[in-house]
Amino acid sequence: MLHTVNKSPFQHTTLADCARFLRSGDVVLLLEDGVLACQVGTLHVALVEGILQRVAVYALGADLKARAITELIPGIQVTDYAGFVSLVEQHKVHAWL
Amino acid sequence: MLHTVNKSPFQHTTLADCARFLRSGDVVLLLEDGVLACQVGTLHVALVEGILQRVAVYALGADLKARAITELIPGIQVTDYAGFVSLVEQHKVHAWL
Amino acid sequence: MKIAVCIGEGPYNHEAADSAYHFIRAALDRGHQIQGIFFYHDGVHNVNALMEPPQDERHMANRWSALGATGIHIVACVTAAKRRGAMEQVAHVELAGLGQLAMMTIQADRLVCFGD
Amino acid sequence: MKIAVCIGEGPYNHEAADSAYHFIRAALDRGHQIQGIFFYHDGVHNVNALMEPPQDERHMANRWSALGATGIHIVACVTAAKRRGAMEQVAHVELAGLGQLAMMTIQADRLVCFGD
Amino acid sequence: MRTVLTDVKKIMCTVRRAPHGSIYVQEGLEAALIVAAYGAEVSLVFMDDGVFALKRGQDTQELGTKGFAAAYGALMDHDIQCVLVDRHAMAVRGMTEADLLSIGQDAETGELRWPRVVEAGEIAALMAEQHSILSF
Amino acid sequence: MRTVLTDVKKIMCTVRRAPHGSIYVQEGLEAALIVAAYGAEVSLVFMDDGVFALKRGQDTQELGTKGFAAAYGALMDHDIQCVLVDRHAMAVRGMTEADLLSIGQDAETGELRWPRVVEAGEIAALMAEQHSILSF
Repeated sequence: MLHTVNKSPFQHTTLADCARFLRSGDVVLLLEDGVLACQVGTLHVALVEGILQRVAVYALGADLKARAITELIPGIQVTDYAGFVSLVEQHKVHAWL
Repeated sequence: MLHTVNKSPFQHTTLADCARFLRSGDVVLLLEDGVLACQVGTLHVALVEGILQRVAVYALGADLKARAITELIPGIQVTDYAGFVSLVEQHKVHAWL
Repeated sequence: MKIAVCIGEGPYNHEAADSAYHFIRAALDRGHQIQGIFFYHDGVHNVNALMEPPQDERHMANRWSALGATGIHIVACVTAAKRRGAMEQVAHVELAGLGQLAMMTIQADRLVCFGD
Repeated sequence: MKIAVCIGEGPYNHEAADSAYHFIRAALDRGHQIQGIFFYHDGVHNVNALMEPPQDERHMANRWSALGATGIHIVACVTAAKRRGAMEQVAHVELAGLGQLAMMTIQADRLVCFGD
Repeated sequence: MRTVLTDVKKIMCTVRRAPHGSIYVQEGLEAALIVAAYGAEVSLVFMDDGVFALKRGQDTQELGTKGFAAAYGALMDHDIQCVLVDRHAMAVRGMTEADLLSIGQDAETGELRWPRVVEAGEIAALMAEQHSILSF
Repeated sequence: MRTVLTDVKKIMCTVRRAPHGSIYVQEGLEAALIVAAYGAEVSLVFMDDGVFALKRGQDTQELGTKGFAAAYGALMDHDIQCVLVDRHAMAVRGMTEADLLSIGQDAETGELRWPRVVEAGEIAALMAEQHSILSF
């Protein structure tokens, strides 16, 4: 399952909510304001690191650039819209809107 | 200052964010999904009780009824739109949208 | 007291416009003057003349128009409305610039914002 | 692969419609078939023919119309659109019922939802 | 309205937003009913603030809005049997099973039907079996 | 455009949303500039996810959106001197003062101007002095 998360973890619980439903082999894609979770040194690093220990985490590069998020928590993989499509080829999708 | 909060505390940090800016004599009005914070026995009772120790907290009755929130944390005052207007007469307003 | 109201979300999708409407009605009932109502962001959809909600639902645009008919100054932000295609307003609503929001805010005793 | 896309938020106000557009373009570039694009909730504002964004900004409705011109089936939910007054669609976009969302979802290999 | 398909697709609809503050729950239920009418096997899952949509006694009369109680009444007519609610989400929101509203009556026995309270793991496992998932 | 008023009103604009995911920051800045042009004494306060709007190096080219950098350039022209950012909000988001972008140049000295990082208490005290507050 591909889980898409598009909300900031600082004002929404979406990423934490999603984390409760992850299974082995699942993938999380952070996009839009969801990429704010990638930043190092924040309040929610432990949440993100916990997710990284269980599943692969991707973030959309275009959204990272728009928000000037350049120092990413190690292990997060930056991708583009083509990479997003590739993830959709491999997985069914649940959008955590 | 009258602080209006219209977001659920379970998926948004709005109420907690607002709490950092409260001053003596301020008032919090919970409306729309914000009234979900009134429910007893939830994860965020301590947050609400902490706010109640510092300022007066009101909740809109119409929004409580729509959401079937009937068991309220003690100290929260139920009001109506006329009461909302009355609070606006007494205070400047900041909406925590 | 002179009260200005700014509404930043569209009708039906969010409750914000309903809350604003009930608040304004209550303020009028208590004898206050509504300095103006300004629709910004997706709020501009509130006064769209083309909406046709189901017959058993409230008609948001007609509500605003009826308030406007009583002489309350109701403005939708022209820039926000153009961007979003909300270009046909119900009667008694003006399409104008952000200067109207500035004037309302400065002239009113209170500003109350509603939104998502 | 056949991919259906559901978009639940309006243009400009939220990034969701931009994300969906970029995703669809990338899917086409990779040789996939877009089974259909369905606009629901405030998403119906995306294909509003009346929008006039500033000249130096992207024109969301024209983007969707251009995709529709290539033969992609694009539908705005008629019930959601009536409620919100989004009743004038750009070319190559159909106004239809939720059955279209059901059909797209059932017939596609994948459904991807975008929204707020 | 029901179309018979040889290959019945499993479609899940997840409801994560609070009711009444926005229209997503109402329009989401409308969509779920139609998807079922087109022959999909629909499961309806209430998670996070979506669980409030299943709270008994909601009364929107004072708000002047219509609410969506009618949609629940139509679930059984559309053969939507699988209505799940996340146990953890209810617990942190101070909701118990006694707070849940009924989602209609069994067409044959007339018995009241209720949402089934389940763990996150069961929902995640069911997600993995779906053809597609709609988010509301 | 500037209107001289005998009684200058203090108007605060608070920015609490993240940039780019929604248009609130951009349209909020546009509104703040106009309110200042009408002669109000405008303060602009970045709180919560709003602090990301002040991060240096934002580049929306790949998104294909215009961004709002131009609005910052106009702040000084509109005499918006008071641009505050909440220290706690920055800290929990991994932002330091070195991450902040400049909000223009002083018209006389040509020196770069920066947002002022302050505690919640100072913002709350300033809120209490305002004629009105616009939320974006």
